[in-house]
Amino acid sequence: MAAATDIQTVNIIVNGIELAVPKGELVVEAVKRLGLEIPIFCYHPRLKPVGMCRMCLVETGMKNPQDGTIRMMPKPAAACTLPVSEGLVINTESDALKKDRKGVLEFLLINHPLDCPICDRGGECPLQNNTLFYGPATSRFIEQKRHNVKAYPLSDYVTLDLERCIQCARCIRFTEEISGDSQLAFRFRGNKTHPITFNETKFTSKFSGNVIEICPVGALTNRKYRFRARPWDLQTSEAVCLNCSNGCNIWFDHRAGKVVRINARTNEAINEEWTCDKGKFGHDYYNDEKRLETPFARTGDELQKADYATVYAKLLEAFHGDNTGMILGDSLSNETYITAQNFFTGQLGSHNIDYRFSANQAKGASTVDNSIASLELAKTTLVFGTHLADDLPIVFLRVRKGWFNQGTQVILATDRSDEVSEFAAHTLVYKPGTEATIAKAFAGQVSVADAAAKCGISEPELQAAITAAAGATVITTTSLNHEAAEVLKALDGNFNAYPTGANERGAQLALACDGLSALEQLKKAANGELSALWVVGVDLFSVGLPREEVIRALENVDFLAVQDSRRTETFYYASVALPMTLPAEQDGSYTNCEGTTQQMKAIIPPVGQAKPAWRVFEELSIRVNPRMPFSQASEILASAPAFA
Amino acid sequence: MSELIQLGSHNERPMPPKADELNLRFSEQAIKELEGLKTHYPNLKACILPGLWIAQREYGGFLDGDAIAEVAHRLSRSYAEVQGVATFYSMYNTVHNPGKHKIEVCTCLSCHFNSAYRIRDYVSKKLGIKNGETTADGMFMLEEVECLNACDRAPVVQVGDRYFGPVDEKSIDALLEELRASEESTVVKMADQIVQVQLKAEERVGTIR
Amino acid sequence: MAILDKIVKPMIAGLGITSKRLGHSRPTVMYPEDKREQFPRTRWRHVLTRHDDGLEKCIGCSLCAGACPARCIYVDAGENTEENRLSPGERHAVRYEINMLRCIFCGYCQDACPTGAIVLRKDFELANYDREEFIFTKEMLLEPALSERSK
Amino acid sequence: MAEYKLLLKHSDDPATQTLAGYKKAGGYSGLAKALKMERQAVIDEVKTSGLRGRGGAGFPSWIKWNGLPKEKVKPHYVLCNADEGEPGTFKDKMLMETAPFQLIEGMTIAGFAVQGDVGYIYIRGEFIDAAKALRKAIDEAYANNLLGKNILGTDFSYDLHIHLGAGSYECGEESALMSSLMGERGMPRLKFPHAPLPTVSGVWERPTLINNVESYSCVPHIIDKGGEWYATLGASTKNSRGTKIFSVSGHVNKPGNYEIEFGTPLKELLEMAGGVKGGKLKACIPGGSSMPVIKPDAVDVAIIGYEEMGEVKSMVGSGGCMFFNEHTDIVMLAWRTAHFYANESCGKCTPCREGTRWMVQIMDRIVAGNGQKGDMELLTEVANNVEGRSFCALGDAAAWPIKAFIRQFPEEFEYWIEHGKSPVTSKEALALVP
Repeated sequence: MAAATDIQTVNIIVNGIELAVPKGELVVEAVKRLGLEIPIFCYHPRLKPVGMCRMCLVETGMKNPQDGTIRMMPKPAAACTLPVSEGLVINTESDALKKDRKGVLEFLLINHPLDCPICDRGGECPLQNNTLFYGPATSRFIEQKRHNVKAYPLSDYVTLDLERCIQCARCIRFTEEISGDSQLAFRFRGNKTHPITFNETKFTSKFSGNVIEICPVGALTNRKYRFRARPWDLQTSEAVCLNCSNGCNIWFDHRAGKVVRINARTNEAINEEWTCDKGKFGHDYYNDEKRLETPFARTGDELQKADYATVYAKLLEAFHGDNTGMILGDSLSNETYITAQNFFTGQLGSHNIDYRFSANQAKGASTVDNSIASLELAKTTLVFGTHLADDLPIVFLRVRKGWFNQGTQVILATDRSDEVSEFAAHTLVYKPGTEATIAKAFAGQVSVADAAAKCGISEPELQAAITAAAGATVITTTSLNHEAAEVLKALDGNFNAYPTGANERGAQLALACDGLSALEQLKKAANGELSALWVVGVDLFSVGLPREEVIRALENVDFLAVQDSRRTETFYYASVALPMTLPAEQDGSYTNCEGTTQQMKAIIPPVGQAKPAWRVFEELSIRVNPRMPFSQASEILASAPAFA
Repeated sequence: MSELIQLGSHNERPMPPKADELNLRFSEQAIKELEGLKTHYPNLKACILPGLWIAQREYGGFLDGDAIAEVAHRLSRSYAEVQGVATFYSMYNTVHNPGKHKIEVCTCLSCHFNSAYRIRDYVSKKLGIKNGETTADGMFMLEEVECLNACDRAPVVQVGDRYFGPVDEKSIDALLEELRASEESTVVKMADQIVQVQLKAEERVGTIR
Repeated sequence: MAILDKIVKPMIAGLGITSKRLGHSRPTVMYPEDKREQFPRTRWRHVLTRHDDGLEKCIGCSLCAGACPARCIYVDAGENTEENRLSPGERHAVRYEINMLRCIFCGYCQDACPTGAIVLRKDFELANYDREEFIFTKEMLLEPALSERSK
Repeated sequence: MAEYKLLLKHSDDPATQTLAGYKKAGGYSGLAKALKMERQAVIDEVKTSGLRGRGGAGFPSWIKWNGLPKEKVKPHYVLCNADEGEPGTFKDKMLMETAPFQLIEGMTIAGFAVQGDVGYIYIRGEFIDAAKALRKAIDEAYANNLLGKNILGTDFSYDLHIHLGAGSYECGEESALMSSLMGERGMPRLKFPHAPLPTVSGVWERPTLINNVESYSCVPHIIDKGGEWYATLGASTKNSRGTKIFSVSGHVNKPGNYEIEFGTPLKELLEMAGGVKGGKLKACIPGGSSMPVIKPDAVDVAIIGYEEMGEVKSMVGSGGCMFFNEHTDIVMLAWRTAHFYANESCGKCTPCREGTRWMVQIMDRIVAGNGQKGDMELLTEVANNVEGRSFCALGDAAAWPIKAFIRQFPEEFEYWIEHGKSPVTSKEALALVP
């Protein structure tokens, strides 16, 4: 980044006030320095300006440097596309401009339906707001409005209403410039212009939720939120998305204790203002019918509702010594990991507490050199063995932003082509299982010809990619083949093995991992060598292990404790089960893939008798060894040196 | 309006076609021509317009979804983008199959004042179709167009790559007879000629007629 | 004389007033057998009205809830389908509840309603024995369809 | 003054459509001369000539030529705007069909002057005949070393391609033309001061020179005979030099292209075209449909020149001159003009997209006999809101004629609104209502 002193400034006059602003800044941004607001529709700070809606008209002029006279231009100009230059004079308020804005709004409204009362955007709609502040009170339009499709289900998540569309192209520019899939485009011209997918096929973008948020009207609305609430019904709280390890900042909108919608919250260091569809629409588990509400204990073949005291007694009876194990999910809070480690190893004396289901998730190779924000500044990026748009969506957006804005050269090596290959300079599609060989080829440990033959890539292609990748910033995940990871880590450039679990990074930091790994525990359990197993916040049937193995493990362990938020498949094998709160129902902190620890407060009340996992561990801990327990999540985090 | 999505198809949307599901129909000549055109421009995007002309010829005058998908695929652009470009321009037949001959009647200022609407109504009555429709036998399509810039010959009618003007009822009768008798589709011929004139002599596969 | 002045005269005067009033009509209404006619703009119990074709006017827009100073209205909306059409257009109210204990009968909901669905009418008998009963549901508020009313 | 055939001098002779014939008629001497000159000298010659853009705006051509970087870093492009779409104009079509070599020579000289690498002639899709003539000429020029590598043995190499549009009036706007050439929807791009000038960053963000067919066609003559000689043409006007082709159409006896010197009275142009047919003159649109209409008294005094036409509140524009006789219904004229702009609006900016359609709806209503009091004021008001607020000049072009029709012929609008029918009762006029 350029140092502050490098920024050239120019002097401009806004409404008679002189000020110095960075050269080339757009007028619409420059006037914000004076606290002025220019009404906009099509302008978006993260998209290239187009000047389509004409809402941001301002009067411009030039100051003569010699005699200081000001000459105003006869026509108003669009503030969203005009870069400032020395001596520029801008008026944002005048009677003529008021009339211009009224005129533009009248034009926008003549074909906009009057269905604000049933529109999901109503109440938080820029068109409503601008009309209120700048628009005409009445319309002189007495002709037939333009009719078009309404409530068109463009995908499972997005509903399109073309009557409401004001053709600002924000959605189209998003898919072109940010997500890169170009799935939306204008069709036809003139007053028939409308944005839509190719042949009205499904809008399958992995970032489709963002177009809903940037739409300045209710043309693109959230299908899952459709008619669920109005903005004034909602309570909104700051939260962190925990559907993957990127840790996007989100607004958590809830009504009467139920989550109804998730919107992106701006954090320049992480997600800017975007979310992926997984995060934006994947909140069903909060309102899941299968939520676990009370503790359960097994009597014979049946799991019956029980109270905490009974279950605690049974747990303390079953767990002690190294013959027991605890498996933790990778999306629990840091507090859970810290207290679990203290309780399980410190009080119960077992070292078998772990979160790793894959042999590749070794702690050693999990280095992260780059923050997410710094990825866009890399000159060359090597994306290795991961499908970024799926595994690390926000990292994907950063890598693409680097390519789009700075011309970062991107090299992709993976087992099938994906979204990254759309813009990658070199795409190497290797045969599954040959990661280590190709990594060694990058390090020069294997000859290019051999590697090419073994991995199924043409030799010149591989050679070109290897040449281009010199000194590249490597991006991969912790689930990459261990051998390949070690080789890539030794290369010249930065190495980033980002974890994919929502708080896998926190687990790495908080857990000692000096006993059996989760995978080893399950193997041991399957052989009947484990007397008790405690599974916290993870459904063993959904971690990618063969079903039979999991069933064998669960059936052959003497005592199975399950602590989870919902009745997962694992729950039905449990000896005892404890209900657990979800992130929005508890205080907690989470560490994302780049190592930023973010706090989250309890937003909605817990379901039934569910408790945060750390509180359960604390309550059990004082039963074993009476002391003053932690009563707040923040105290726990402060006690852990790994998070200092 | 026919150019808008039909109401009522509110069921789940189909998935966009994958690259290997496309039914590619470009002939060898077309592929060669496209390769030639690619050398004219610094990037593939600029070939969208010429590519669509090739597709309009290859797909018999009508650019349906398949044709657009093929152009997009061959030029590595997104389907939606190419469809957006194709629907912007009035000479690409993206909405309505024009049949064999597209009769374009200029009704703009000079032609209007030289009775272009009378000519349009005459054609419309004679063929039994309204503006923007195709006859049942797929022979003719009638379309009102904006200024063809041959105002000295008003009223003007364009059929394929030829202008006719000034026209009256009699010459329209003769023109329709001639078109009915001709084997070749003027819609396809026009697309072909437009492709040919853009190619250099050494790149040309077809002929300029 | 003192007796006459202090007792008899006032009695006669009092009876005089009474006798003057004998000819007047009786203002007291024998409630609940008789009920007094309410003024035309009286604001009492809410009613959710219908269109003539029987469809509900309420579109579940929650504007009444937004306008309500007592925060006593709760609306849950749903989407109309071909099979289940309750109101014209896309949206209808699934739940519509008014907490009559909190309602101050200000009529703002009526002002806010874009379709004229909620109106405050003249039914003032709102007393009840059970607090739960003061939550008026959509079924209670909705006026019967024309066809049912004629029955 | 009579016709002055400079650009059209070859048009009557089909032999000049071959290279041999063109050379025999004096062609390619301009290029030969230019290639021996300094590049800057060529530009200076254009400056001396006082040539102004013939596409409609009348911008001095040499400023564009001079604006391209002298130190070449990126490839330079030379674009020819042959997307002639202005109703009433058909001069570029004729120039391309009858004098293709003149255009090619002009573009080659321009390419030499601005160090161009590739030229593109963006021809309107409908003009297949023009494209065929040009293609034939370009092929011949390539074969004779007048295009391609090392032209005429110099180190100047230049490629010329034909690019056909596909039906969009908007692509005649230079930035929309660039969008279209780059394979996008033909929507206008940001212009100075919102973005760098095309001469610095045009197509593919590289320096680009863009001119009209007629402008390029003037260049061989300017170089051949000298800028000073060219500047003597039209010297009677304030600031318009050279000749201009006018496409005369409408109710005239001999519609066609007429080349005249600047400074010629408009009345003479009408006489050249054989006078008005079918009655007295009622109205004239002097420069293509975008230009404000003028009445006969203005036609009598109007002098053709960029500044001079301003005195009768109109413009030279692209030179599409339409005359209308007394049986013309002005409201129908306005109605059709409004439809044209609504159909050709690209839909990018709000005022043009919505305003043109609104104007059409109001005009439709008036023509259907449902006009209301206040419609004229409303039309003017809508046109005012479009004018100057739109992204490109199409909005202005849509607003000007409507405003001018109302200003010049208010009584006809009033009649339509009051009576719901045309004030012109002749049979011809009644047939115009669709």
